[in-house]
Amino acid sequence: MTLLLLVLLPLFVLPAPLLLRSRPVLATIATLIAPIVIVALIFPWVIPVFSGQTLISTFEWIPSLGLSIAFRLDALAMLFVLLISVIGITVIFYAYLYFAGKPEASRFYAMILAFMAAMLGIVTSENLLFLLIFWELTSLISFLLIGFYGHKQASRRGARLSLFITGGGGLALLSAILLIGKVVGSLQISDILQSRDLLQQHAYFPWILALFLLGVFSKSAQFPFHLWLPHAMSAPTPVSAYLHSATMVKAGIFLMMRLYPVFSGSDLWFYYVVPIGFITLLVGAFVAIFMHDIKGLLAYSTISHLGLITLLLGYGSTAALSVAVFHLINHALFKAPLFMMAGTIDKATGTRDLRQINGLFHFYPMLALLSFIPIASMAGLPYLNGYMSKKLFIVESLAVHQDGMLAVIIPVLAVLAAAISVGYAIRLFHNTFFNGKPRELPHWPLPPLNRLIYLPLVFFASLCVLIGLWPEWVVSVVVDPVVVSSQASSLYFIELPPYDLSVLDSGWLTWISLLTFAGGAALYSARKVLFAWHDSLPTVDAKEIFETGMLWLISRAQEAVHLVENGSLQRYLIYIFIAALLLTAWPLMQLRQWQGDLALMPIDPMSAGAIVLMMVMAVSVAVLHRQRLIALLFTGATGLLITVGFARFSAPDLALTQFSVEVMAIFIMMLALSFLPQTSPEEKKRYRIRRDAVIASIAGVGIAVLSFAVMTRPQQTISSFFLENSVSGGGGTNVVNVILVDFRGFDTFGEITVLAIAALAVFALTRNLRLKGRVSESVQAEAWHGYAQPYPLILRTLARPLLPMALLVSAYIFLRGHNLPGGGFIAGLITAAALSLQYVACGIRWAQVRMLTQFRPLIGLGLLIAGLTGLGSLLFDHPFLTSWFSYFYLPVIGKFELATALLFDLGVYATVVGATLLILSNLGRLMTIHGPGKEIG
Amino acid sequence: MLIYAVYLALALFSAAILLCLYRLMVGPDIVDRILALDTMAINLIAVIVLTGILMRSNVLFEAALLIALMGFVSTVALTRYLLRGDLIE
Amino acid sequence: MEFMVAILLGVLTACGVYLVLRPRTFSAVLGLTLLSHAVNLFLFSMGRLHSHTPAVIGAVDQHADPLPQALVLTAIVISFAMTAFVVALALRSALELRNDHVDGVDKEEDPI
Amino acid sequence: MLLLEVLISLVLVLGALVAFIGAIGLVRLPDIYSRLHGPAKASTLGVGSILIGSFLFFTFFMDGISMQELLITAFIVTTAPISANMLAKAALHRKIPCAQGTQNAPVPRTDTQSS
Amino acid sequence: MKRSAHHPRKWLPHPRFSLFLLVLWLLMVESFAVAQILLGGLLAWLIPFGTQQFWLEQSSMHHPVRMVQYVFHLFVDIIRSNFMVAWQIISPQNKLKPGFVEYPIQLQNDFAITLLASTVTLTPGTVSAHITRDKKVLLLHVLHLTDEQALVEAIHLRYETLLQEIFEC
Amino acid sequence: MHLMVFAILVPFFAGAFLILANQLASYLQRMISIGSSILLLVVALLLLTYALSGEYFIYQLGSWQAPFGIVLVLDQLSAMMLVLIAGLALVCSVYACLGDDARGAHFHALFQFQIMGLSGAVLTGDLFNLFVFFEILLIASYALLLHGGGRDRSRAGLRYVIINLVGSALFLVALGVLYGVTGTLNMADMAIKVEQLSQDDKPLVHAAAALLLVVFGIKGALLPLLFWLPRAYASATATVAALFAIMTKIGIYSMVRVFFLVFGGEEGIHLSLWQWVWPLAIATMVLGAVGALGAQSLRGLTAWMVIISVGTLMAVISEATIASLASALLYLAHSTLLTAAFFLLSDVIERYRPGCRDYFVPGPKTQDRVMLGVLFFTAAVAFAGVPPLSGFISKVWILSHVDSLNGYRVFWPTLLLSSLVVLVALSRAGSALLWRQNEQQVSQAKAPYMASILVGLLLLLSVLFTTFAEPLMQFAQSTATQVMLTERYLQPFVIGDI
Ligand code: NA
Ligand code: NA
Repeated sequence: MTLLLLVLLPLFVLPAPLLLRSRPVLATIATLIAPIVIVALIFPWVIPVFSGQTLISTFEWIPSLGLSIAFRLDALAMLFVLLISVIGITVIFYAYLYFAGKPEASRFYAMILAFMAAMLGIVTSENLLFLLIFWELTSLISFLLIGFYGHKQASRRGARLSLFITGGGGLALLSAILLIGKVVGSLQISDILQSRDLLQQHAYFPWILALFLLGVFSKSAQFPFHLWLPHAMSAPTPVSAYLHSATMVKAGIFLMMRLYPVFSGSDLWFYYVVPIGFITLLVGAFVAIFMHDIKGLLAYSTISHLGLITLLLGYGSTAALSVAVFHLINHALFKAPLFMMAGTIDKATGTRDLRQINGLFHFYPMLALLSFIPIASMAGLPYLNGYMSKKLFIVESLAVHQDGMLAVIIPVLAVLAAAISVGYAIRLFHNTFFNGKPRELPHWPLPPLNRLIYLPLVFFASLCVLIGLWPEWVVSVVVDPVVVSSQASSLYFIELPPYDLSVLDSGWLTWISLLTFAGGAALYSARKVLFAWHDSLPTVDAKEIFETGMLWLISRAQEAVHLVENGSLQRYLIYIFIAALLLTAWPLMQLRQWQGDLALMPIDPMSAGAIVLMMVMAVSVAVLHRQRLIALLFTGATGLLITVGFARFSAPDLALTQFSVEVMAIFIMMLALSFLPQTSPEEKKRYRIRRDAVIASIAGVGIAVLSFAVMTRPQQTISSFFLENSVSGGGGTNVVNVILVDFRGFDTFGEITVLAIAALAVFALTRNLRLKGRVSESVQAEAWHGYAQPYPLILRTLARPLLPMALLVSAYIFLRGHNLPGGGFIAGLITAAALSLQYVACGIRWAQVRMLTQFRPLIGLGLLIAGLTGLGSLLFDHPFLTSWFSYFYLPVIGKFELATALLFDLGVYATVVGATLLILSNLGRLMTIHGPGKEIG
Repeated sequence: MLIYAVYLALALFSAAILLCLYRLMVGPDIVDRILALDTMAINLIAVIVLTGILMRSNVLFEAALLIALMGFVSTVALTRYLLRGDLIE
Repeated sequence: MEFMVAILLGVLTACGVYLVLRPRTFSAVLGLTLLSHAVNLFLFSMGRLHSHTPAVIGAVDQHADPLPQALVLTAIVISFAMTAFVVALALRSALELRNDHVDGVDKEEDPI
Repeated sequence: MLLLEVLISLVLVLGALVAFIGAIGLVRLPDIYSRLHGPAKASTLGVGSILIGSFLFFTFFMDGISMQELLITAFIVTTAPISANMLAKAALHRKIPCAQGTQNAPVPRTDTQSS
Repeated sequence: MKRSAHHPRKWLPHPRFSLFLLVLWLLMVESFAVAQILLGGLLAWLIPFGTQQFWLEQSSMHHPVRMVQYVFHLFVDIIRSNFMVAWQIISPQNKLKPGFVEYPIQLQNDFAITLLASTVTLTPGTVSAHITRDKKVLLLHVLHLTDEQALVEAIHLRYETLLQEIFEC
Repeated sequence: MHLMVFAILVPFFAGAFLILANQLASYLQRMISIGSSILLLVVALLLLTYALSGEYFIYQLGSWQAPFGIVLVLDQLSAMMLVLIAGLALVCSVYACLGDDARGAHFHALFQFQIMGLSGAVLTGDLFNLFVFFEILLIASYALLLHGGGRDRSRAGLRYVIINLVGSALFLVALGVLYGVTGTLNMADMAIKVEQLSQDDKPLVHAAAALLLVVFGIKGALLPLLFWLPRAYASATATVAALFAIMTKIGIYSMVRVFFLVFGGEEGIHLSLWQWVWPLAIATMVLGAVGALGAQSLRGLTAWMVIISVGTLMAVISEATIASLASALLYLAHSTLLTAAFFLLSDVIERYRPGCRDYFVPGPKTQDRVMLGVLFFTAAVAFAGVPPLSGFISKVWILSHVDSLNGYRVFWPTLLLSSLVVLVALSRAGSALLWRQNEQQVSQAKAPYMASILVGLLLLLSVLFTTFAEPLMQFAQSTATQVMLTERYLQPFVIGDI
């Protein structure tokens, strides 16, 4: 529970600085509470844990994923908790000085607290997936902190670069973790630590290790993923000090140490890790020399040291591991104050350029003095902590048990790296505090420093000295327990090798040490030559490369997408048709019997003639499609013939519906055509015509085959039920109609909804349509002269009595629909046709004002009638749309039937009338001589 | 005899429809085509009625009525369209 | 007869598909109309072909499969609604985009 | 009854013949204005006869009377003049030339056009 | 059109037309059962009532008997001229002398004019092509025009005078 | 169980009433719309509680026995989809009232009908009825897509409409063949009939199934049938686009439903279809990632993210195991909510950056971006699959359930790399939309609080999703089991006793 609290504490405190935005001192103090309380909380456990005790507490969260809220506090975790909280305290304190009361400090505090929680989560997790959550959180918070000054381009780019690299690494780590989980069967670290052999012998091991290292290397800025770290320096300096040198970049190291018992000792481990560590060590150090940016220099130095620690871990020996742990502590202790120094100088001088910053010793002697110790420690000067780690590093490098060239190359490179690091340390110190006078500093004269800055510097400097003087103490109290805890100690007892921890030893090691100093000094003195040489090299800015790379990638991506997604409907349709053809062709190939066993219907000449005619019509439409009106007429004729076909094959209802719908559809298309060009332009690309003709033909063949195959097979259907129950259960003899309003009334219910929506949609579409260019040439005022009259007399006079007659007919067709072909739909269309005839004959406004109702309410009414009729059955606890009918006998009237289906059909009727007229009138409205005018319906 | 008469009539009407079709194809003007279509619809009514006699059922009555009504409405609409370039108003 | 109907379906489909692939909205609308004719007829033919057997109880002794007919009826109405909508949309886009190319961008000729 | 059958047959065949001739007119006649006359025949006597034949058939050979045919006849007779009128108007409006030798032609004649 | 198109609704706007609709209904349903008469009556009242705004200016027929005579004339003429035209169509084309005739209308009533024009169209051989805006001239197309004046007179005597009597205009 | 039909009727009656009373004051229309959405959510949640029993509930419309009448079938999957639809509908209908609804006619009516179509498609147990509901949701979506007008919408709308009309034609053909061969329309009955088919008839049903794959592939945006989507979604009004987030999922739902139920029993058909789907799904993911990388606006990016999610879903589902389906269902819910949140968020950002819309260009200097920043960051974290939000949970679950060899070799890298691409694209988007500012312009736009709260609500769901991941996973697991083991679904239909 304490451990959970440990992680949650910073989050609890998080709102405090945000609320205390206007009170910087209070905000700082509030923020400081978190790390201080953490230290206090953890304090009782320091001694037990460093004495070898391990605390584990687990809460279930998502067992299906193997994800539990599990904490583990052993020496390794304890070391990191201490580093995180103690350095955290100093960094928060430093941030107070850095931000100097600006309100953005509270935003920073909030983020730092979130980060602290995440970091604590990483180091205390017992569950790998749980760990990964915090791992990714640190990446995200780092992203936000690097982009702290988001209005600056450099910040944004640096942030995105870091997110790209650490995010990608996180994904690799995720896959590694999931694979580990698959192999081990658990994601609890305790379980995994005991599965060393299982893992190392598994076929996935190379992949697991590679993915794992990809994850940790990206986080710990190992070559070539180191690129993000220098650009992270655009973050506020406290961030650099905390995240990018002391804590977050060490998360990768931490995880390597955490799983060290599982992975180390394999050859693969050595060959993956050592080269990368070495390259990182050397590249970091080498580049650091040339950095003019003081924070850049420190960043590359950090990279180099991270490489060093990685390298040590790669050696795989217990001794090397303990040196790595030792150096990890040392690096945190000397790098954090250096960043603070850099930040202080930056604030004071207004620049971080070492070429401008010179001779600051005269202005800030105390700062120079306090900075000297960490710098010297970094260079490895005796009696300071850095010296010890450098010496041990060289010892371990010599101790690597490798044959051949490696036995020579590794030590030589180690010495070289040490020399280079001496070089940049000298440069950092000399260039900052000596080397002549400051040049063109943005702030001049230099402001006095806030003395409080010395406080953290003194703290770190004294630690450097103390550890330098008594390294045995640190090794025995901290390092050894960590190493032991990192070795899955429960498995086997580790005999820690004896260290030669004497500071000034005689012999060759001293000489080597001196050699590194000499080399470093030589490098520094030759800096002019080196800089000149370096300047002649092409400048490589990783974030620029990333940015250009990204832009290149983005434009390539756009091109690639445009290749397929180019906005061409024709092409999309071709994809669809080809997909459909390919997918259906494959099963159809396996059709053994094209023709089924059903006896074929004999061909009679009339039907044959009609069918041939229909084909001719359809082909004519395709051939003549550019003559639009003609094509439209042929389409109408095709529809007409289909009507005949339905009638021929015993579907009178279909024939009626098809016919009236066809007429309406042609009517509507005709309306549209009056706006569109009367002909389609000739297509330039002839090959497309051929291509489309081929696709169309194949589609035609497919449909023909499919239909023939099915039509000729004998059929068992559910339809006999409808035929048997139509009269007894549905109360009607027209089975098709009974299906529509009763058996499958729900389909019809949906169908009228579709119609209503379509009408509403047409209304909405045409509502604000502006007719800037009326396309049809014949729509001109002079068209009214001569033979074209708006409302021809004969038409006008005869259309009016036709209306009531047509309504009577539609009433007839409506009422008989249940028993004979007909029904609400057809009746609705007849009514609509009769009413639209009034529109045609007498004008839209004329007819509009004479309508009993508006169209939209009619549609709504129709839908409601249908819906409420269906709902009525619920009153009798029958499902929706259960129909009721009964035959009655009244003395004079005789026998008659009442059926709710008729009421449902009335809803259909009203909807159809309203929808059809709404569509027609609103399309027609566009063409009034005075323009669209007020909406209709 | 009646059956033969019906078949003969059917054949004649079918031939008439074919002739209409010829006019529909040939044109030359759009008015010719509309005329052909209109005539076709009317001949179609006859065909349907004759089929009804053959079937000895008047279930096709609606079809005939509907064709009459809709054929008329569409002819009017089409010509109206030619007169003004639009249908309504 | 089945064979002829199958061929007819093929021809209707082919013409529909061909027209749908034309670059002008009006042709596409015609194509969709033909295609929906084809599809409706196809769906209808899935109840097999029957002569003189309307599904009206009492009128005749044998009855064609009424279910596909009911389905086609629904399909006809729906395709009518869709046609009306797509026509209005074609109109709107032609007026708004100043051309009647299906992509809304006229690649081949001057805008109308 | 036989007489009636003969009558009905005659009526049917006659109507069909008239309609067929009308359709021939649609094909043969020289201009749109003349062609308008053909369908007028089909609409009236042609289909009219068929409908009357059907009326007689259903009324006398099937049970009950069949008035629906009369209804359709009435409808066709009412609407045919409108259609013809509209078609003629459209043709005139479109200035479709009329046949050679048409008297009082309000639109160009093919002979004048060709000269 | 303005809202003034709305006239006060009448309960039985067109009694004779309603009767006509009732008959039509009974013909359609082919039944004279009481139920059908009631239903037809309801519709015959309801439909004109609902659509009365569409046809306010209904001309009234004054001599229905004359109307029967008119229809008879028409029937005879249709049959007669049908054969005439059939012959004209089948006979060689060059004999045809088509032509347009401007027929001066004397009728005043819109409905009567419409009836006249329809009649002319229904009798094969002549088609009403156009009525001028002032309703004074009916443009006819004649398939075989021999004597223009005779035609005008025939139409006038055979139809227009009758219509004048029927509609008293 | 009349409640089932109310999932369809509530939006229906709301829509119908809104048409009837089209002159109603706009605030009343809004109240009706929101009220209906709330009611629907209540209905959906109640239905979910029924479904949690693990039983199938069958509602016989018109009291007609299946397979003759149409039935609605409620199981855990349909209940889950309903809740998702209703939840999204509620958020969207409220969001629309912030102004989107006034940009065209009849927004709320169309919206309600759209919901009706979605609910019906989810509930129906009849294949033709599914077609009808597809048409309802499609026609409503056509209208909604064009809501607000403008050239972009017309262009995208035309493509969307025509493609879907072709899709509907294919659907009917498939339906026809299925009816022609099996003689039935009820999905369960059809499944039984398909099992009993003779070897001669099987290829026909197989072809129909392939056509259905195309149809659902169009709706569900599977490569190469997805090209209508990016521009359509990117051009739609934010509310509409957010609602559309569920539309692709309905295509996938139908695929799952039909393939596992109707073609699931017969080894050949069902497996060969998934075999087609798998590579297409992977290609969809890749294309989605490429598209996301190249996107120029947040909506465009979101549209491509929809495609990535579709590809991911389909790839996982095509593994056709209970475990993979379970993980897919969870991912489906997550991706729907998140893509919807992004569409709404793009609108929030647009309101905040007048003149620059949601394009990745520097906007005017504005006051307070913290709220937007938090929303965007959370949404990005959640969608990209970065811990600890729903994306991470569902991604991890998916990865741990796809354990075929192809899964490791192809799916894992594709999924992880597409996540990385999304992360990069989103960071680019966020940095362009929220960090970069045009220093010359200053906007006085106030942060849109109500809109932000709604987005925040969706994101809160993502958080809750993480918190209650385990019960959700148990639910998904039992849902997948219910879907895949169809014997129990079919049982009542076999006996014919419902
Ligand atoms: Na019922
Ligand atoms: Na009769």
